[in-house]
Amino acid sequence: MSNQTQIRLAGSGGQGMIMAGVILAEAAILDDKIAIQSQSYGPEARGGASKAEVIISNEEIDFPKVIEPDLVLSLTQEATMKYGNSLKEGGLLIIDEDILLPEGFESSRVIKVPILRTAKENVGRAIVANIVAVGFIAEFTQLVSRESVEKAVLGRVPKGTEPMNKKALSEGYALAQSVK
Amino acid sequence: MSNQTQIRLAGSGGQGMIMAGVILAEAAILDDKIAIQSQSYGPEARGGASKAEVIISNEEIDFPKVIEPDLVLSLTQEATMKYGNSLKEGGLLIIDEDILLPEGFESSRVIKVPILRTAKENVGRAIVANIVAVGFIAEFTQLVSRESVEKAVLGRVPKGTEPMNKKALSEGYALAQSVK
Amino acid sequence: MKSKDQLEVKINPDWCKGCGNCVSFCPTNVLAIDHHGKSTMVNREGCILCGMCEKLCPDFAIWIGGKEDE
Amino acid sequence: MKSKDQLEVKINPDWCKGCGNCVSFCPTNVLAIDHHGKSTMVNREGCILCGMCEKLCPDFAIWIGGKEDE
Amino acid sequence: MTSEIVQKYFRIENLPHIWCPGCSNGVVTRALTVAIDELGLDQDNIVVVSGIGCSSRAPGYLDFNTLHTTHGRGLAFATGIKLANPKLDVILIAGDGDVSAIGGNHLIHAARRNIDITTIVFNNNIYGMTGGQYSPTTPTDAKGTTAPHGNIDKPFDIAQLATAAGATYASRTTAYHVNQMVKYFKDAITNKGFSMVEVASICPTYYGRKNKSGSGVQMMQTLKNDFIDRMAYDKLPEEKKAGKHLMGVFKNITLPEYTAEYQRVIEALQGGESNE
Amino acid sequence: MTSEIVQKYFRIENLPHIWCPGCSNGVVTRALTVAIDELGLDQDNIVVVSGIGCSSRAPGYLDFNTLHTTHGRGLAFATGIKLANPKLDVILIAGDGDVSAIGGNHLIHAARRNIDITTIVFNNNIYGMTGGQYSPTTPTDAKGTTAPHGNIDKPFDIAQLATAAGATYASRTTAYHVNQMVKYFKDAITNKGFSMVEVASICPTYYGRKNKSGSGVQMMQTLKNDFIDRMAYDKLPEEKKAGKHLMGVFKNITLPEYTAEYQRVIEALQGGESNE
Amino acid sequence: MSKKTVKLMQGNEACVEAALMAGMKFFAGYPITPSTELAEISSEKLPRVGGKFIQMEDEIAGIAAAIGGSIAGLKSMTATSGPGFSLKQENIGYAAIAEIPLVIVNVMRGGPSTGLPTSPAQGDVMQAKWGTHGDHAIIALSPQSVMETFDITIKAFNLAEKYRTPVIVLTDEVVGHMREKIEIPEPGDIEIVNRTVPGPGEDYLPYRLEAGDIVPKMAPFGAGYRYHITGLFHDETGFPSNSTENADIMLKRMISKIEDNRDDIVMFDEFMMEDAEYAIISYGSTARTVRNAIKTLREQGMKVGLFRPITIWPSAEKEIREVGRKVKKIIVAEMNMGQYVQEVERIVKSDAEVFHLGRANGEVLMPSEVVQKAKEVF
Amino acid sequence: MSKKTVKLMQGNEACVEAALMAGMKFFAGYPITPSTELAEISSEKLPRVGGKFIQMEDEIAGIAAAIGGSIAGLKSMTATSGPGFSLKQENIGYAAIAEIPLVIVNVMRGGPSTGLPTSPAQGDVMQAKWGTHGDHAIIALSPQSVMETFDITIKAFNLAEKYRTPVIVLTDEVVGHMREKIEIPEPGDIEIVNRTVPGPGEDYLPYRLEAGDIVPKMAPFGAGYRYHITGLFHDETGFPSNSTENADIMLKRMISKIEDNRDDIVMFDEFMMEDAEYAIISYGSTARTVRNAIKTLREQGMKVGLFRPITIWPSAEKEIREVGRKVKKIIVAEMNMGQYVQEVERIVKSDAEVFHLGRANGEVLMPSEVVQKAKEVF
Ligand SMILES: Cc1ncc(C[n+]2csc(CCOP(=O)(O)OP(=O)(O)O)c2C)c(N)n1
Ligand SMILES: Cc1ncc(C[n+]2csc(CCOP(=O)(O)OP(=O)(O)O)c2C)c(N)n1
Ligand code: SF4
Ligand code: SF4
Ligand code: SF4
Ligand code: SF4
Ligand code: SF4
Ligand code: SF4
Ligand SMILES: [Mg+2]
Ligand SMILES: [Mg+2]
Repeated sequence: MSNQTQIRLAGSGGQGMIMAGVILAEAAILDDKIAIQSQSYGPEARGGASKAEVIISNEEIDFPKVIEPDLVLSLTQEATMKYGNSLKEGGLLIIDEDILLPEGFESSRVIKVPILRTAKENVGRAIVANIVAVGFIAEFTQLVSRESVEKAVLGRVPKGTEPMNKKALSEGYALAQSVK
Repeated sequence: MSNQTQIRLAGSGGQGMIMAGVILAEAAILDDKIAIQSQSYGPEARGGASKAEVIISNEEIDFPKVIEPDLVLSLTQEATMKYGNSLKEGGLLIIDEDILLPEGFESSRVIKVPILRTAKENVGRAIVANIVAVGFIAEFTQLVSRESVEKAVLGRVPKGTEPMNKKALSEGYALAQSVK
Repeated sequence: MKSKDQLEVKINPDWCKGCGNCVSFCPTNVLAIDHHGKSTMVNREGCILCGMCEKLCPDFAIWIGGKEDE
Repeated sequence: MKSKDQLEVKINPDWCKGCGNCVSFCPTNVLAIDHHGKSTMVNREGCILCGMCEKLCPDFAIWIGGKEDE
Repeated sequence: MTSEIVQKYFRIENLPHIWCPGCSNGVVTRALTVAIDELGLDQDNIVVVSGIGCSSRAPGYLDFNTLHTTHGRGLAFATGIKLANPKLDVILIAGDGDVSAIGGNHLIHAARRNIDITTIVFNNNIYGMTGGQYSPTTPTDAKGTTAPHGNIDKPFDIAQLATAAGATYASRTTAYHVNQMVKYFKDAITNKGFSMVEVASICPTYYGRKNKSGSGVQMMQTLKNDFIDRMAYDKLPEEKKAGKHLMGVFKNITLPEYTAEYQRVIEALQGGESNE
Repeated sequence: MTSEIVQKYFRIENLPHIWCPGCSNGVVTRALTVAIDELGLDQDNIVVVSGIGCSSRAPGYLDFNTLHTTHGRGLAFATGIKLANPKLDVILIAGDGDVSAIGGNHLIHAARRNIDITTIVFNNNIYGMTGGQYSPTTPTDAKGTTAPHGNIDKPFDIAQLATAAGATYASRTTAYHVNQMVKYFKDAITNKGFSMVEVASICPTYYGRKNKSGSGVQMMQTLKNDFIDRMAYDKLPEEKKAGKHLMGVFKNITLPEYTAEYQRVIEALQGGESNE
Repeated sequence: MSKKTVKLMQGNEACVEAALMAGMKFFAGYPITPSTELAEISSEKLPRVGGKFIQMEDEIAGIAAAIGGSIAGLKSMTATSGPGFSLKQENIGYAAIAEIPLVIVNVMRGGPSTGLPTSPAQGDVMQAKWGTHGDHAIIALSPQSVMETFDITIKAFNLAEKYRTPVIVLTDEVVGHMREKIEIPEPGDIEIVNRTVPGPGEDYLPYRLEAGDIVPKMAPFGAGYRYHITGLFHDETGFPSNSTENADIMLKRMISKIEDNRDDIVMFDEFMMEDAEYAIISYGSTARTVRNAIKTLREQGMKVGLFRPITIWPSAEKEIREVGRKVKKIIVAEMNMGQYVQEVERIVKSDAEVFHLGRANGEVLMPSEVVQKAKEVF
Repeated sequence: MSKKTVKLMQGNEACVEAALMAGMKFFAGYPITPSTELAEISSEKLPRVGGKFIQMEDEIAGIAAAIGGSIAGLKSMTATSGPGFSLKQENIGYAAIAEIPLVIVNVMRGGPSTGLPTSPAQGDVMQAKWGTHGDHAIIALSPQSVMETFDITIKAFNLAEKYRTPVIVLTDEVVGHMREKIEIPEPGDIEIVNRTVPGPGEDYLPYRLEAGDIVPKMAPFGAGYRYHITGLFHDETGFPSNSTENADIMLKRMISKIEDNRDDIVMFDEFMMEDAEYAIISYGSTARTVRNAIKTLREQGMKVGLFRPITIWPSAEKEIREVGRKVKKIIVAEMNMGQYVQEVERIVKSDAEVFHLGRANGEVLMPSEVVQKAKEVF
């Protein structure tokens, strides 16, 4: 268990957080690690907050669900309120820059990062915020190799969007380096 | 068990043997006896041979099916071949006059009675053969009172056919007296 | 194919249920129900081999067949 | 019933999902989506209180109501 | 001992059948074999499917690949068979209850898909097998064991329903009109798409008895008298139209057939290789 | 904070609803309350029934007697309610999948009986709730998650199907044509018999995305452009007919209604005493 | 002593007779042998008492309409046999989770599938409990005679209304079709339970359990309480809820309303059990075969008794456990390949050795077979 | 060692992947969460390999068409979740009595009724055995991981064909939707069983068991053997038979072909059972929770082991009985209100005390709950 990293990615229905989770898990597998990815499934996933979860480990993962995440990354206010809690002691909450945390919100470590703005301004499309987030997490946590992440991204994104997504990934890495 | 009389009535689909069974059972109940009536139910009951069974007893009847009938009455050849066997030791087989019993047909006591002809000729309608049969059995076995049989007949036959059925019943009684 | 004069109406009494279709719809009225309740040919000459009886017999008990087939 | 001058278009931003129906089908083009992604009135004088926005809002987030009701 | 056609296409060892005297099921079933014979179809290639009911017992007597399924579901099974092996000639035999009560949904969907299955409805306006309950085609005011006070339901026009749902061939005839029936069966089987022939039939035992319709012969006579071709009907003087029922061909068009369309998809994806 | 009509007929505490941005379900559901309001019906006397689907979530937001049943079975539940207490105004809300796929049989039978239930179909041509599988109304060649290579099925014309089955009122409108929709709802509810209003609707999330139909607004625009009244259509020059869909009233007749007929039976048997 | 009407009646007839006396006002179904008489007689009699009968397009619609009738406030019934019972399963679960009173009669015949349509069987006993998906509690009763069919049907309606739950009457072709004497009590002599409805103007939450009530009060649609019913998990308001805590509470209440009231629900009968060293457990018509056999066995000096569950589900756990402790060996005799025997095995554990006697070939068990089996294993 | 392809895959994806490798050429179904991906992926992939996918009008039609596909000679599958599984019950019995090979996947979700449609559950475990009317035998398998979903699906097809029987794959929302690493073997490395078909010109009786065969040979329709299939009891010829002797023979053969081959069919797994004093029995995704908990319990010095049935039906009677004899106490952990625990109770009798840990509120069991329960009762 100690060997595991539990990650939760939260956002709104259309933001592609599940894809982000899949990419992280796939990168881990490419790195010969063990990974499980799962997501919340519910009618509310349609419009409102949605989450994807990834567990990355060096050994077999028994229990497949995230209980206390080591890291939560959230792109919207609503998702943050819903899924930002229950972090592991000492866990890290990464939220988009505009999100406000209410008083008394339990989280030892919070960092704000301009993920959406980076996607919009530096890549030109808000829709790649999920890939920026992947880059950010990969670099920040060093859980997966950049090579594998790139491979996973290119294998999963729609044909024709590869350059844009590669750019988004780089921006994510850069962003992480900047806050580290 | 010794107290029970098990009766089987056999004929072809449209001959009303079930009605005959119901009438006998009902008469027994009117006489404050215990009675159970059941029938064979199957696609073959449509055209071919059909049977109705009645158990009449002075005490509670546990097992509701006839195992070894004390008496079988059959109106057709086919029904006789199908249901005429398995009589109790010493049981009685009553068949319509035209029916032929093959060699080696097991039955200790057989009597032939012109039930169909009586119905046709003396009452004028072959369809009341079942009521003739009821009268015959009632008189022959003395299991049920004539009063009760009459009441049961009149309660079960279609409106308007009462006189004809009463006549048929009398003919059955007469027939039994004649062979006794 | 057999020629008309090699053909005749045949009846299988084991299968006949006596419904009367053949009798009633025979255009030349050459069939009847016998006292066993089965269809029977009562006027073979009158039969025009029209096949109506065969078509309307629910029990495949009456049909036009070759005279020699038995 | 209220007279026309007592009425105005009202918007509930909590329910508005920013679909754009009201904006696109407003015959006088007086609505817009604001930077929070919600519908907003940009030209109250231009509104002819036709009710199109209300009818086509899937979220019951825009409607014509009495000016005084709050 | 029976006719050549019966010897060829029936399982003689299972005859005589269990149907009641005068029941028209035998007439219609025999007519089907005549149609198949006249079309010269390969007996091994024919699949006859049914649900549950008196009429649905027919496949058991027919010497083809035969499938007796669950009540009402015949067309769904048939759809699987036909799609799995489109080369088979698939024919459904169904009662009015089977195909339009419990099986109504499968009927309209098979019709909608225009899958190449021929559906023959033995419409006796009653549930025969279970003893005479009213069916979706029992006329209003008629009696059934579950309509002892007279039926208040309106009956379906099954052939029209199939048409509205998408059948590309639909016709109606009666158990009396055997020549027409054979022709319709042939047309229906030949049509590449969903075809329905509704055969107005009789159940003397239950429908007849409950409704005082007379003997089987009388009921056949009624079929003969009361049904009239839709074209002829239109020409009839108004006063003669009352009480008449329409027969004839209601639809006969060509539209893309389901399994052929599926084959097209397969071919587009893999250049034609299929599993058959 | 919302309009009076919504405050009166919706369960405000359950709003905002779960439907996606731009989904037309809200538009149609609100129009229904306007129709009810304009008819001045007693809110306590209205029963709204649904099956399962996105559209079928509507009853949960409506302040009537509301029943959310099993997928496809809404009309069968509704039939029980209406027959048990004919004084209730019974309305069914259904998706195209709910009422014409799994529920197709209940649809044609409710129509056949002409039971006084108003069925409103939210026809978005897709299974919304389960994520975009093709439905019996998905156009041929369109895509769905289970028709990734293009749909080979032919679509139902639901309103016509209901008519062929026996509906005494049937019409079609779109989620864009709100005034017409309200009028049709009123006519349908007023009709004493089985009534169906098919509302061409949109599912931007699944149908739209899969078929590149543009945003919700664009899909509403398409409804506005492509649907044309059947009368107007007939007058259109041929070259302009292509791609048009018909709306309008397809059937509006009066026939004996099921529960009224049943009441007649009761009265005949016992001189009118009923249990209500 | 009050007057009773004595009649010769078929089991299926007695069932309808009882249903009418229990207050049935709505029947929706689809014909199937050997249950059809239930529909036929209902269609004849219901309109005479102002009730409603409807033949639906299939069995699914049959139970759905019956649930609808119950929601509209009428006591409702549907009836079927094996294949139809399978089709009704989804909506049985609906009635369970939405807590709709309903009586479902299954006149068992030979299965699986179309099987042996006109022959008796007891092959749907486990299905009655486990046939629908998901967890739920169910009540199922099985009569051995025409008279008991009458009594049990009354009871079924009472339990359905009292516990707001579907109740299954598991009868079989033998009991359904045979004719026997029955004594019909006067209406006033029969205990009839009606559902509790909210008082006028009451602040009504449709799924709130109020003090003193076993189940939430149930308002008929149209009575002025505008509320919501769903087959989704819901909270006290009736509206769907995804809350896991709520789901827990709700499901536990739904199950415990039945499990905790076993003493009220469980009916059974014993014959010659006082001094029994061996027991035969049997139910429905088969129990009569066993009773007959036990008389023979007793004559031959074997101390055998009959334990007859009348309530099949929830099972008479306590009592069956007692039987297991009391005797050395148990035979479970039933017209199937081994169903209720598994429940008995589960309950008696190692306290007694459990054997099965049964078949499912369309023929009832004969007393002689029971005698033989008893001699073999006891 | 042969090459394997490593992928990250969803359970539902792995199921279709395996089905295709097992030779599936026909899929008919109706969408329902959380099984829908099975239909979606099949619709995409089947035509690419010349197979057929069809979305039917409902679940009943889905299984019916799949049976039809199998009769026409193609390996067939249908997939669903709770409500759809209830609807399929009648035709599951049909496939059983007509002996049609078929794989039915049920991705379990919260029930009863519509219940908790997007949440996991293991509430259809008993239904898998008892859901259809009448007696029959069934095979049901339950995987705990994406990899095992793959393996089990292959196995399901093999068993279906080998035993001419419907086989149920009981997976759940957790396993169906999570993505995990899987290693896909080369086609040549997978054992594939095909049905035995009659040789050309053979004197074919469709339901005659021939020497050396486990089940009668099965000819596809259209191959020149014109025979009859029915859901009625039938004899060797395939034609209906009312004979009680025949019914006996037939039903016994249908049941024993599975019961007598338990050793071939039953799969299970053990973890730390060697020295266990206490056992937890768990299956499917819940077994992973238990495994996790057992590590914790072992760390704390408790000698607990896991017995994991992979074949749910027929149950691993022999092995579970052994477990019962070996340990003092058993917890059965499952995502329901107590289902398989009843089977375990039945099997172990008084040999061990059996406890249940479970709920059905939409949330998976947590390792901590298992630990707590173990500490409480062990
Ligand atoms: C699921 C199911 N429901 C009901 C039945 C009982 N049943 C068998 S046949 C039948 C109806 C028969 O009527 P129809 O289809 O018109 O055929 P017919 O007997 O009139 O030819 C019924 C209700 C059944 N076998 N299975
Ligand atoms: C018996 C059953 N089968 C399948 C489902 C899954 N299901 C839920 S809604 C739905 C279809 C929804 O489509 P539609 O009726 O068109 O409604 P929409 O969501 O598009 O409004 C399906 C297949 C179910 N809940 N129950
Ligand atoms: S063939 Fe024609 S004429 Fe001859 S008996 Fe038959 S129906 Fe009569
Ligand atoms: S039609 Fe056939 S069954 Fe009927 S009487 Fe003639 S030969 Fe006999
Ligand atoms: S009422 Fe009419 S004019 Fe005014 S905002 Fe709405 S749509 Fe525009
Ligand atoms: S139509 Fe309604 S939801 Fe859409 S943008 Fe306008 S106010 Fe918002
Ligand atoms: S019951 Fe009716 S349909 Fe069935 S065989 Fe007899 S006559 Fe024919
Ligand atoms: S999925 Fe489609 S139908 Fe469902 S709420 Fe979203 S847009 Fe509407
Ligand atoms: Mg019929
Ligand atoms: Mg839809």
